[in-house]
Amino acid sequence: MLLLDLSVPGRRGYVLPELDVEETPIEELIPEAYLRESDLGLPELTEPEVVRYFTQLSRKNHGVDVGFYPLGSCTMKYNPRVNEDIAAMPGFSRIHPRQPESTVQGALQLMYELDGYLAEISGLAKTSLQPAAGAHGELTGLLIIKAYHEFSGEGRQRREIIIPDSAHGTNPASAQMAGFIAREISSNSRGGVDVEALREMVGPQTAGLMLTNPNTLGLFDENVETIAKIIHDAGGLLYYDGANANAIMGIVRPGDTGFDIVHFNLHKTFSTPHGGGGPGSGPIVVSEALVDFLPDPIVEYTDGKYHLVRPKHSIGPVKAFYGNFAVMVKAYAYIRHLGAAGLKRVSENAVLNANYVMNQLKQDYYLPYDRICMHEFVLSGKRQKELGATTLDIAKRLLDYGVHAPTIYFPLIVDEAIMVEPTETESKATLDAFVEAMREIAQEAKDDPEKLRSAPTRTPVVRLDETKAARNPILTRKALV
Amino acid sequence: MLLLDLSVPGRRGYVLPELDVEETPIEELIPEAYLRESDLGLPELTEPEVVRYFTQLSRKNHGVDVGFYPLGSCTMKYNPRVNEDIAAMPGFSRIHPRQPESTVQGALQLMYELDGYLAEISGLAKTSLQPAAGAHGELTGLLIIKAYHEFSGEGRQRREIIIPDSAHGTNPASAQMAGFIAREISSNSRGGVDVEALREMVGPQTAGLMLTNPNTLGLFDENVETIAKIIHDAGGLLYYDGANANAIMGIVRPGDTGFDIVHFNLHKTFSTPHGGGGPGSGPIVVSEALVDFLPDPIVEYTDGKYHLVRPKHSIGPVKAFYGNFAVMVKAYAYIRHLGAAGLKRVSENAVLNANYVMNQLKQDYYLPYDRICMHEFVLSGKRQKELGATTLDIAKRLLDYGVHAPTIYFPLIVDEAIMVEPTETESKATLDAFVEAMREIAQEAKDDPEKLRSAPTRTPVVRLDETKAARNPILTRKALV
Amino acid sequence: MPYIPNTPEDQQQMLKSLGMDTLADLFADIPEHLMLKRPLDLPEPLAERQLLRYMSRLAEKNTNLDQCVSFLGAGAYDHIIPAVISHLISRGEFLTAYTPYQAEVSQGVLQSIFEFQTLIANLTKMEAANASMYDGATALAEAALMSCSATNRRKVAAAANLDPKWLEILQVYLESQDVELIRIPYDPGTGLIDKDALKPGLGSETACMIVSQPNFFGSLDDIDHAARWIKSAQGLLVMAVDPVSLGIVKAPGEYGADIVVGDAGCLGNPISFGGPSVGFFAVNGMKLVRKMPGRIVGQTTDKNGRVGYVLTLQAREQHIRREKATSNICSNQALNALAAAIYLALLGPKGIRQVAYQCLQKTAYLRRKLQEAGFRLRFNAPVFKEFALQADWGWQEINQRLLEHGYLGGFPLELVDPGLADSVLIAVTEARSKAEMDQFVDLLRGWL
Amino acid sequence: MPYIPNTPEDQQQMLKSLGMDTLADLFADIPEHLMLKRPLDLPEPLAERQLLRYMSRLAEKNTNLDQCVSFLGAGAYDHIIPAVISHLISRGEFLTAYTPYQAEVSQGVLQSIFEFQTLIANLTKMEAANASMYDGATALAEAALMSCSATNRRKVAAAANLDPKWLEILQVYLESQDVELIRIPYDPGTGLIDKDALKPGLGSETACMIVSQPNFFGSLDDIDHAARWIKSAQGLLVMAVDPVSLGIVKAPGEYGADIVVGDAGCLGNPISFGGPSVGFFAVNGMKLVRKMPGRIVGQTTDKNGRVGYVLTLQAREQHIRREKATSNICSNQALNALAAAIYLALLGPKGIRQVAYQCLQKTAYLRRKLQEAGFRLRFNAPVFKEFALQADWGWQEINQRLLEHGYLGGFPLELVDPGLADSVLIAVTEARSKAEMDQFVDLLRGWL
Ligand SMILES: Cc1ncc(COP(=O)(O)O)c(C=O)c1O
Ligand SMILES: Cc1ncc(COP(=O)(O)O)c(C=O)c1O
Repeated sequence: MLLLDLSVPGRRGYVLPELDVEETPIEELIPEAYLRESDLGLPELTEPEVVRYFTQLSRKNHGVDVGFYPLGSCTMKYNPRVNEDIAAMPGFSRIHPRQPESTVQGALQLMYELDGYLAEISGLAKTSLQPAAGAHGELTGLLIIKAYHEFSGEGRQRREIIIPDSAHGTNPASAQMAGFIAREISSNSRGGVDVEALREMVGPQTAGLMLTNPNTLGLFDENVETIAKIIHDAGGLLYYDGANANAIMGIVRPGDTGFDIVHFNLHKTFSTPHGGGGPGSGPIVVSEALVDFLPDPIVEYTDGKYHLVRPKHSIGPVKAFYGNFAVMVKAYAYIRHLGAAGLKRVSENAVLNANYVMNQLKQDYYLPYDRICMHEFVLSGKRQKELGATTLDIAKRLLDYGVHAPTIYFPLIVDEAIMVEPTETESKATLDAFVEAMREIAQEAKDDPEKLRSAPTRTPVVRLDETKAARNPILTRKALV
Repeated sequence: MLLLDLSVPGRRGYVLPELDVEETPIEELIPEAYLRESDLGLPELTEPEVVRYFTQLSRKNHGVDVGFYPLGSCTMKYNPRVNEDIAAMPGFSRIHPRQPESTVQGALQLMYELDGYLAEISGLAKTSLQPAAGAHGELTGLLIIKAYHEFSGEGRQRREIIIPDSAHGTNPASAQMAGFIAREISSNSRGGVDVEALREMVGPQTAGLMLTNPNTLGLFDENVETIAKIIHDAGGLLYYDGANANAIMGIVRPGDTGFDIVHFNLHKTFSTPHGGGGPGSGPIVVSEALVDFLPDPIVEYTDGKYHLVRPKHSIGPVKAFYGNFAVMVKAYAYIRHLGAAGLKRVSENAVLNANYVMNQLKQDYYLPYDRICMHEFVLSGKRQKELGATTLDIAKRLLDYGVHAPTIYFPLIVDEAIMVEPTETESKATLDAFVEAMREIAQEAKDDPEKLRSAPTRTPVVRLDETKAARNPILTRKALV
Repeated sequence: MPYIPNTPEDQQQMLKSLGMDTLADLFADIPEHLMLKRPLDLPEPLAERQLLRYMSRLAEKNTNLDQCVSFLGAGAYDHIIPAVISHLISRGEFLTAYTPYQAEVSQGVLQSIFEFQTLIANLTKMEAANASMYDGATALAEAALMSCSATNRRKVAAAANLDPKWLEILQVYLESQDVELIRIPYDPGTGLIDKDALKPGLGSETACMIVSQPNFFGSLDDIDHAARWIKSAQGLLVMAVDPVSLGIVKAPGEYGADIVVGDAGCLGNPISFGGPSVGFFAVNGMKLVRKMPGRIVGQTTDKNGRVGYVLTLQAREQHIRREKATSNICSNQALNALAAAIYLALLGPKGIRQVAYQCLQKTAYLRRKLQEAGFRLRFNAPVFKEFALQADWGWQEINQRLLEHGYLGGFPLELVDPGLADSVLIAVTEARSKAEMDQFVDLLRGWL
Repeated sequence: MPYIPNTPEDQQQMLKSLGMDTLADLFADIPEHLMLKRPLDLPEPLAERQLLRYMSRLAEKNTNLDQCVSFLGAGAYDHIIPAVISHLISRGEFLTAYTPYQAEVSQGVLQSIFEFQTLIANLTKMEAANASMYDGATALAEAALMSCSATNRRKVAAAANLDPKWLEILQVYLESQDVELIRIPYDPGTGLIDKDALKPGLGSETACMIVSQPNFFGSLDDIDHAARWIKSAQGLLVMAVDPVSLGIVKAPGEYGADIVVGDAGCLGNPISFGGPSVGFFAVNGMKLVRKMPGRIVGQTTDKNGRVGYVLTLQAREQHIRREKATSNICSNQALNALAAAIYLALLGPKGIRQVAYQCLQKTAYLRRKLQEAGFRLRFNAPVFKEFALQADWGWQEINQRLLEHGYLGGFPLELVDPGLADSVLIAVTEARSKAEMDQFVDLLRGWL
């Protein structure tokens, strides 16, 4: 039953105060040809019905609050509720982006300080908080790389962005959107960038390299300095995909390892909730040399006041207004609550939890890169596949244990990949229960793979037919004909 | 798993700001013999664990937000969320009951006005908002009756409170607590008070009568005036149990039908949430003659200010401070939102919904009193019992339909009672689905009563052993030995 | 029609199925002349938006605790509340459920009550606790009545240094049952129970002795003495305690209390002008359990052997025993009890100890600073989070002046006892900071 | 350690299982000299209580919309938000879930996105919509890029009366792909698209024509004209619309739009200094659906034939197609889309019409009153909820004075176009009352 199936003409879920001004006949205000003729196609319901409908929907959903959610690369950590209360304060939630600066000094101060914290954490100079998500940060960073090369007169020539084959799909997609050619660089046997191949790939056409470090295998690329040197020597810039920054806070700073631009996912590392797929926030931090290219506006502090300023060679704005401000508020509060020691403990424990689980599982699942991992690790379900149960089946079976499945089939360089990120907010008991479940499933794959293939069975719906959905797309209540 | 089962020494769920004053050695502050030696016996958990634990618990619970909840006598209507926001405003939630009156004029105004609204709705003079629930209101009302008779010098003599056999159990229990003797009066064939029996029962020993009207059969006692006259003529007072006031707002006023004291359940009629069993609020409204006996304090308005005042012959306070203030705020907001017309529509639709469902079900279930009902009605499962499925079985089977069961085995005067109160916030579609479920169950009782006896099957736990719980009580995590 | 799904068409259809024409037909059973012929005289309805504005203006007519620095206690305290609690208790499944009559779909509420019972029992070091009471004061009154029923006696002794409001309420409840209340005076110098008043003979007919720890003046009493006295008279020891204090102060169970009551509002519940709060009620021994007022949740198993929870021992309750019930309580304060359980789970033993310790230390600090500033203490006794300060001032006027400086002063004791007109009760919780206290002392010192 | 369950003992146990001694051993892969040898230079941590106090003080440094009467719009509007929305979207299952990769345990999010798609498609009268975009501006930019890819053309025409910020962002996105942006000027007298500028030849190479309804000046344009022009050139009609206006104003689908975008922040989302908002993106025809950026949810069935929802058509997305993806969008604005869906469900057709109607009437009222008070209108065109007012004033200074009287004045157009320095953009939503407007007019009249 969808909302429109529940609709009954005449019901109202919300009523405005009565109109209190004299009315002008509508035809005197709007030409008739501009008026809507068709139905609005919206449901007619009361508030109690809407509440029950969405409450029921929510009960069919897993979330971090419901259970373990080791979705690799997504840092599904606990989202402190106090930050929600803070973001909802009228002084943050009820301010208009076009208000005079004098009336929003608190908001600007918050942005300015958050900018500074992120700069400190990344080891870089200045932040743009405008990007709405990680991928948006990538695009923005790449536009800065482009602007930088154009400014140096090398814009035409430097058209290539080098991206490891282990990278997240947004990296090549962002490169493409930014008008670059994405060149894929392969990984070496330790899961890092193949340095020799890289040396061969760089040249005057190189605009830069995008690296995730720890990468999507959860591995720290030990050659990061060498890589940086190769790129810099070739005249390129280094972009750091910070989706995995939960592993490195207070431990190592991308800026110190040679990166020029970093993006953070506030909705991952800084614990702002994922909201079923957003809102996120993907601020980028750049080195001193790139500050002038940042998007418009950034926040500056002069004469005892905070100001919105357009950087000298700004690439322009990439989003209306200043970014996902309410998300920034939550991340800011998180940093202020934890402080330096707290953030470092976050990373230490995120890494500890991942290694602990990895170590427990490597008997039962193939571990393609058997070395210390950072905050996450990638298994392969290939042994189980040979027994007749794919990684998809394993994932679906996990759902029956009340656990959200790890990320699967990513990174692409691992066959039947199972990417596990426990995060630091999970207890040892939860990790142990997960290990136990994974082991039972490995056993089931041996004893009765059909059990996995027919999983899940304890979920609100059982295995859904994705092929059917794609072949005959029904995208709204009334199907597209 | 209980909280203490999840506990791990050393975990912290909340940390206070550091102590910022110089410390005095504790032995200089408290004699050693006064210090605690034993464990606190509390769990050690982090905030994420606590959130997940209680989120999981909540998901095992039915509520109005989850589905239909036709629990008779309890008025499980929709609870508007805006009222929660209002009650949480710091100006209401963060005020201390002992603040100087000048600093809580808003709170006192709210109480004074709510007092007036309830007086208007009941047709009586003045309200005490102090009682914490309906039963507490009953006790308070009865103490006023007692004080009134004592004041007239008849305290010794008037020891009896007459209560219909259909009354809620709190009525006789409250009478007992107030030091009265409860006399049960039987119901007539139409479900009302047996007027002839009443005439015989009254006398100089009569302190008063407690009546629920509509009563717990959901029936309006047509003889209410006669009853009032009999009691008044005998020198007694009439107490109105207003648990069923959802049927009568703007339709008929207890005061106009002869009652001297009324209690309301704000958590029923005025839509404040039931909270899993409270907090409620059971204000009482009394006639002019009884105002001086009200609990201490009441709110008065003089010299342009609101004051807390002790009535001249007050029975004293019945609760610390002023009652469940936050609940009052929600009820006040509800009344201000609906207004007179809105409240009347509430009652009209509550009654319409009840009659509609009753009429649909009377083929399949025995209806002991086949007449127009008010906001609720009582069926009997006796036909089904003959087939081998009791009312309890029917109730349990309903749970499998995602519906909370009606109140069962109450009122006591109906065999195998099933007491259904749909409330006005339910849609016809929901009512129809309930009717359908009840019919299917009636059919199952014929075809396969075992199905009912073994219900529920789709709930988080299946039929629980209440006998075992009572025989060998385990009341805390470590059982009583 | 806010919140009402029936459209006029729905209504017509439903009426038709009933063979009726108009909504008025539904009320045919009500004698016509009794019906209200006019609309209720209530203010015009406000749309949600207007309602919010109106209500927030009303709220702003109050000075709230975020707008001032409060040293006010006397039965209600400004303790810190973890932010997450309100989020958890407002989940619809908790908020919009009622008493868990259908256990199979109410395990959430039932298990959370079981947790509350467990945590309260452990904190007080008693064997069992119920599902909650209206508040501490009514819990105390019910404890006294229960003592009478358990001992078959008709007198109750109570320390006169109990919260005067609680004593008044106790009096109201006892009077209704014709039980006599014997007030045990306190020593005017210490505010503690006058030991001489606890005469051996006196106890022989009293059902219980009620003591409060700390007492109304914030002081800690020699409970052992009172305990010995009442035990020797075969009466019950009823203790009213501040649950926060139990992080440091000896638990009632350690004193051998038979019944323990208190107000758990201070555990994670907003102060809300004094209500809703939540009372707790704990006892030792099955005999007393069976006489306990209110709901009790017990553990059991389902047909498949799975652990679950149900309302139990209902034979005590009004809906079964009616006029023979142990109490008339029906709706209690479940949501507030849930908040308290969450609070205790979050704070844990270390947290509760920390709260207690900070209350103790901050109170000691302010007390000392005020003494150094030239004030006198009204009573000479150890205190926990509150103390009586003495100065020949009109404290109500002083409080007015303090308000102008952003302070909510203490509770002027003259409001409850003219004999204490020179004293004020000052409460200090963990929420107060050193800076707030220092400035408060400076201000008061200036007025000396 | 806030939010971290590992105790030192847990850590030791876990390290031991790894054959390690200290936490530092975990980072052995990081070259020693790269490691940070000092603590991060961040402010000292604040306990939750202190954090709340600090943050509320910071918040209070801003003047919020409850503290003033706002006539500010220019891309963000103070619309009324039903109170219940925030309660529903903060349920943990919605708030703490991510993109619904595991459909079987994500039906809540999936079905709610399906509702959003349906309601947006219906409101715009288009055939399909996606799961959300970052905001209206980026949705517009992506629509332009998508038009290029769908038509294989490298020019985009856009009306110069679009929101200047959106135009700038469009420019940034187009430049990165070397797509040329052709600005179609507006008539200086009406602010409407200059029809003469839409020359027949011009369109032949343009992928699309972008129009905004209403335009930045609040006016309603002759969309049919632009539509005919672009259709005749086989380009696509891209419309940027205010979803609220669609309660009254002709739907994009009725104009034959191919792509419709807009900002749905105004549907039930707090204004929050401009973000997070949520963009929507709707198209006609499967061909365009397959080029759409962002997530799409489709209906299907499970193995038992039960209806369910899944992410679908993922072949368009970055995680499958990588550099061939139709866009790089990954996380979108799901929770804001959920709020918008709930808003639309609550308001329904009558409610949305009412919001639109009140915006229209109140705007008309204020516009008339200001004219009567002696002000001129900058443009002569029908308007919806915003209009440009002209007076030879320094509007930024006037706004300062207005602030002192509790008004947040309109948007001074000089901030985007020096040629419009004499004008201010005034927005009036359903949230404004007659009294507020009358007083505003009185004030301004006095300064004329
Ligand atoms: C490694 C990596 N990079 C980039 C992204 C894109 O971030 P967002 O979803 O915030 O756009 C992700 C998100 O999953 C990621 O895991
Ligand atoms: C008819 C009737 N009277 C009294 C009460 C007692 O009300 P409360 O539970 O608020 O004490 C109830 C509650 O269920 C009731 O239904």
